[in-house]
Amino acid sequence: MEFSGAVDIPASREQVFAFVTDPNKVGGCGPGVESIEVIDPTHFRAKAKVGVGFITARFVVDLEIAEQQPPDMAIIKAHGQAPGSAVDALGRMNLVDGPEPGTTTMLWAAEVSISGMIASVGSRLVEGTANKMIGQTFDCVRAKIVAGR
Amino acid sequence: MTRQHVSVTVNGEVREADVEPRLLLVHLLRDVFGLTGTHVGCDTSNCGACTVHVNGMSAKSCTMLAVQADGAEIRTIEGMASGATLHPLQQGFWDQHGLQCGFCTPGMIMQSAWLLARNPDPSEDEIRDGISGNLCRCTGYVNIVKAIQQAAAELRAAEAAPDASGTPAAAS
Amino acid sequence: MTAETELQTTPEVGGMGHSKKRKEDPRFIRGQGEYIEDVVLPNMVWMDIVRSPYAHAKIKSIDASEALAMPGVLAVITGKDLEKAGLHWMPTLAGDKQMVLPVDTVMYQAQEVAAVVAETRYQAADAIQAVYVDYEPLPVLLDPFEAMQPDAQVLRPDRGPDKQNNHIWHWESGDRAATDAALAASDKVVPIDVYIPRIHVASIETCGCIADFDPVRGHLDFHVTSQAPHVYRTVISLVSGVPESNIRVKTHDIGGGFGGKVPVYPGYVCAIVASLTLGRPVKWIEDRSENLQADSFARDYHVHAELGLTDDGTITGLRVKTLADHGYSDAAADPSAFPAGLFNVITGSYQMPQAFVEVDGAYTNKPPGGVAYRCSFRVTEAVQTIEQLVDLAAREVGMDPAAFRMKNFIRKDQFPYHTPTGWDYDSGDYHAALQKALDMIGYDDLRKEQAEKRARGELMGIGISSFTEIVGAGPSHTFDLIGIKMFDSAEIRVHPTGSAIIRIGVQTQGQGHETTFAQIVAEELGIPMDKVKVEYGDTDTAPYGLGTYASRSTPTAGAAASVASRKIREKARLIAAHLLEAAPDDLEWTNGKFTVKGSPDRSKTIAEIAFAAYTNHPQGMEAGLEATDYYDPPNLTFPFGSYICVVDIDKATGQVKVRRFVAVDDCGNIINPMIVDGQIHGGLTMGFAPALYESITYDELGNNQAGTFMDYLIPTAVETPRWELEKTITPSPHHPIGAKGVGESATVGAPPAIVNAVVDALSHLGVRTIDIPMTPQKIWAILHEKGVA
Amino acid sequence: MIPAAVDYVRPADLGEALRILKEREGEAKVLSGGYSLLPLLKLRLAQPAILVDLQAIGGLDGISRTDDDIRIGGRATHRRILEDEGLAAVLPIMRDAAGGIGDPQIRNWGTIGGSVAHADPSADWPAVLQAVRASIVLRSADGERVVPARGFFIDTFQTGIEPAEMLTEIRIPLPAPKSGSAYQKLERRAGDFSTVGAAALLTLGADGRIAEVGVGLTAVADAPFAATHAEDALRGARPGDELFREAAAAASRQSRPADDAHGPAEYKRAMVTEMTFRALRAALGRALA
Repeated sequence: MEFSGAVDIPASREQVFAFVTDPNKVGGCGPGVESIEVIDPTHFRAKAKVGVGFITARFVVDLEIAEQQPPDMAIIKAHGQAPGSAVDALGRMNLVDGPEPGTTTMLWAAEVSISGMIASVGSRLVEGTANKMIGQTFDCVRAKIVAGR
Repeated sequence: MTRQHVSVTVNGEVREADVEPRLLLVHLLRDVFGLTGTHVGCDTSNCGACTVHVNGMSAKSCTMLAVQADGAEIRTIEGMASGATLHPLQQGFWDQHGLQCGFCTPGMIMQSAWLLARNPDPSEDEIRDGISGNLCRCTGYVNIVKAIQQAAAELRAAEAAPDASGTPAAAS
Repeated sequence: MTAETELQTTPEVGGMGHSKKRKEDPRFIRGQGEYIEDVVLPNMVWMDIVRSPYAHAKIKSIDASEALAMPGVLAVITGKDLEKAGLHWMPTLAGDKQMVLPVDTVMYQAQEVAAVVAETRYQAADAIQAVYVDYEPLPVLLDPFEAMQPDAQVLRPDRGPDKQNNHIWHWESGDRAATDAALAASDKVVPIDVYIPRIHVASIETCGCIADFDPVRGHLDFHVTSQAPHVYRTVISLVSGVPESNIRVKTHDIGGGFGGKVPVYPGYVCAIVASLTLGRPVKWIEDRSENLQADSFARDYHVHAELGLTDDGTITGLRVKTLADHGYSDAAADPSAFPAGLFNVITGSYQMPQAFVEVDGAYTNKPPGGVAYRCSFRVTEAVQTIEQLVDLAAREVGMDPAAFRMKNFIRKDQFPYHTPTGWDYDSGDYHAALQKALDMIGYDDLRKEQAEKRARGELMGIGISSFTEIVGAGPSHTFDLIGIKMFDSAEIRVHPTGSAIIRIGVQTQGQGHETTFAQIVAEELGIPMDKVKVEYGDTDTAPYGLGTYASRSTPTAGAAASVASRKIREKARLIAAHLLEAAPDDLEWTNGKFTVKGSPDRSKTIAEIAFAAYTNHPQGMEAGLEATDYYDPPNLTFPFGSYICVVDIDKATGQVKVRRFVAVDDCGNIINPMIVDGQIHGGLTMGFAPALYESITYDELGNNQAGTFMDYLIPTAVETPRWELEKTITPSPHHPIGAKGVGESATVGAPPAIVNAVVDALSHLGVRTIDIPMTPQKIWAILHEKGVA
Repeated sequence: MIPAAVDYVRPADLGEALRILKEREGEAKVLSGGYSLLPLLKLRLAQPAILVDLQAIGGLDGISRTDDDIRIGGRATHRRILEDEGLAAVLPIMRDAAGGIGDPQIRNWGTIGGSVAHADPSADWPAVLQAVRASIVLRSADGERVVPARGFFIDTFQTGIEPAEMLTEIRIPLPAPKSGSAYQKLERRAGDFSTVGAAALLTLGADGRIAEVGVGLTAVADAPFAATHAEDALRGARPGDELFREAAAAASRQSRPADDAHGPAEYKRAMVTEMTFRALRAALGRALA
């Protein structure tokens, strides 16, 4: 599944970049994240309870900043597993000047693969749910940057 | 999780057990009480092989917890015949070749019994709709429909002449 | 008027042709059947299986420490554990091999990765959640055409250095050059592409087993849902090294098989290993998702076929090229010489001057298989293709499909008919079967109705399928499974008081063997069928046999039962001669007794003879009255039939409704008409199901999209048509009782009748073919594209 | 398939149930029939700590009528709704929908409250309740609130029910005279979830025009919704096939179906048009009867 979008954030490119590459900051925006463990500056492990409504699964997710060109671009890889299910994602983010001076537009694209039982029995719900979670994540990123500015 | 005490009346007999709350009713019947006539076929309440009666209503016992049935009257396939006398549905399934591998049969009979209790003279469409929650892979349903029709006629006749000798066992 | 087999016995004896009620039913209707899940052994423990979420991935590590610390957990078995014992791979019945548990790579979604054993099933279910497997996903290869490309990643590097590709095998049949020439010389060549999707037999009982190894006796009792218990015993002995004499395979009652209970599954081997390790009985019962996601699938054939014709509608030849998707292993159960089964029966019911058929097998990241779905070795694929193609050809030469068939059918006087792909059809009368079906359904009136409806813009179609089945595998010169010849067996003992036991090498899963085999003995020996006990499914007592699949029980073991009975009858003749003080040749066998010719008052019944066999047998003769036969069929049998289906299509929604379905079957002589009708009803329903509802599809990552009965759509009583049955009877000339077998005919014959009806309803829009399942969305898309919806 | 460990209570009255829901907020899950919940527990896609079974609480499973509305207890089974003649006489849509849910056994045990609270986008009741402008009664230890069905279904499996609240009743306004209602469901096979479902309620004015209308759609968005564009097209207009086709097309344009095993989005949009048209026609037929 491929998703993409653009978010305007009233902050500088550096501020946005710093936020989204800091696991302790961006971690709080990941869907259902309950804890984040920093392994090294580019590797993190998150525990997350994700789902819709009361239908949830607990995932352990390994995240890696696979590539970065501060403050313009970053590629993040995620590999998460829950009993019987797995999720793999490749997210790419490009930061460009926003419509207003001092703002930044984050252009993002994500390729998400969901495997196993959730993909088998929940196929009618998976795409919409993934799309929504991604949207919520970026809304949260925007809100936190604005709040912390 | 604490175990909970369950007391149910199964085929007229009070049975009790201490169970985990998550225990499925079908496993209470099969694994705890040894009533293995009730089968599990699909796990998602589609196939009806696990159908029993709970307080007179047909239910899929793989989709009900044992604790939900605490205090209930339960009837299973083992409670259908009266000694050597088969229930008219059992007789109908035998006479009409309404079964092949036999795996769906107990659930099919229990669902049919519920159907006939509510609608003693169903049309073929009503029979087919009435067993639409019970899947059979062997018979193509043709002879199941005939079996239910035979039983329905027999039960109606018994109802009309309750004193006649050789009255078949009453339906549920 | 239904054709009937002439009755030779009274209803009390209940030989062939009597619709006797089934002897097995009393236990089933009382809920006293004994299926594998009902079997409880002392000290028994439960196994559950950890499965892969990925269709293709490296296993980096498996951490079972948390699971092992959970209450009741006794063991966790991984591929690395099995590797130490050399048990991580096992042979498939098709001569390929299959992982029991992977050591380093998973090959399909839901593949077994580890087995957990615990005291209870609930504990085992909890523990599989706590086994952490670290995977590294690999690219997934799902399309067999891509898999056959030279640059495709090699999925099975374990094969020899000359096989570093995804091509499993190539198989061909017929004369390529002659067929090419015949098609080149034809007035017209009609091509068709038919994809027959993955489907699953989905018997209502899933698979399961209890492995019970007794370390003191060194003996393994293996209770299992198997259609072929003796083959299992041999395979288990070969794989485990336990002497075959120390292994007993026991089947109990089986809740439907249809081909899905022929293969040996990894879970069985894991349970055996667990029992060998723990010295306790280990039970494993699949849940429905495991069954649908991991058990051997059926079909997945991509067929391209071309039919040559003259302008007057005479068939000149058939050329077929097929790609078979076997998943990551060829786990079919086809005879060794036939990697594509009996697919080359694709020349069908037609006089076929030339034919050439080729099939290639390919590996993909899907579950292994290629087993039957109530079909004798790939015959459904063949019949669907030829019957769709014949309809299309008729249309393209402007002929009615019924008339086209009548013109090209093999004539009654041409049997035995030798086909260009090497089969010798034993007997048939195809014209009579089709004519009966046409008369029953009122074909001409339906065509008129269709014309009127079409003029009003309504969609109605009529479809015909005139199939030829090929069953009874098989003659030992060509048929074997992993080297074991495909004979089958019967062993009969007549007891002193005139009742009998027959033990057979085949295995019922609902076909009614306890009744029909008793009827065969009753027919041959005059012993009332009530007094004939039928046993099977215990390898300690039953004679060796290859099991029940491919409609082979009646053609093979049925023949063995008949031949063994006749051996007994010959001995009985000698005993009767002794008792009657007559020459054996002066005795005449009728109605269960030997009578001195010309002296009707001098006779001995089989019961009297049986008593004498133990009390008063001739000096020099062995006591007892028993016989065994291992029957090696001289040929296969070829049941056939003609089916006609009428459909109405809702233009707005694309929904197809089967209005009528007439089935005229010919399975030769009939043992029990009631049971034969039941087999046809069920077979028709399992032909109807994939035509309109069932299929297993995968998303682009290889996730099974039909992993529960919420999405794998087995028809209910509501959708299933009210089948209308008729018969013709053309006995098999080489079978001792003239029977042919019937279990799968209807599943083989039904789908093309339905497809042809739907295509017929849409043919005026230019529709040539539609792949099954013909879902509403698929039909609607066609109508939408044609501007009708 | 075996559920994960869970606790179970069967409170004797509503007060006790609400107290438990409050004390165990976020951990407790109401069990009302269980035919949606149990399969999820068995697949381990839901793992609540405690199940609060409502079966012993009296007064939650009735169907009654006031001067203004029909009141259906949250624990009323689909079977009870299906077989209520009085209800079918005024709101035949309820019988249409109840008769198409699952299979006979599921109808015996599944409840309207359970289904509504579960909010599966493919379930039938939510669209029906929006079409008939029902209200939903929610109780908690702190009191009661009554919310309109429209706006209640927020998202897939998400409703306006707060964690400590319980759905106790559905209230449906009595339709005005000359009303008709119908539910049309397209399914792949008997017992299947809807591919598309369309619910319609029409009320005709004295002038023969459509005075009021409700249209609800099942399975063609993240949550079932009221097809307001179709309603706008219908309100005040003279009923007829042409109008119904236009309104149905408007409903289709408002739908947001996803591709899945029931079919691609394009097919579902077309089926919204067809099912909405059929529902409107059937509703009109009943209004005129």
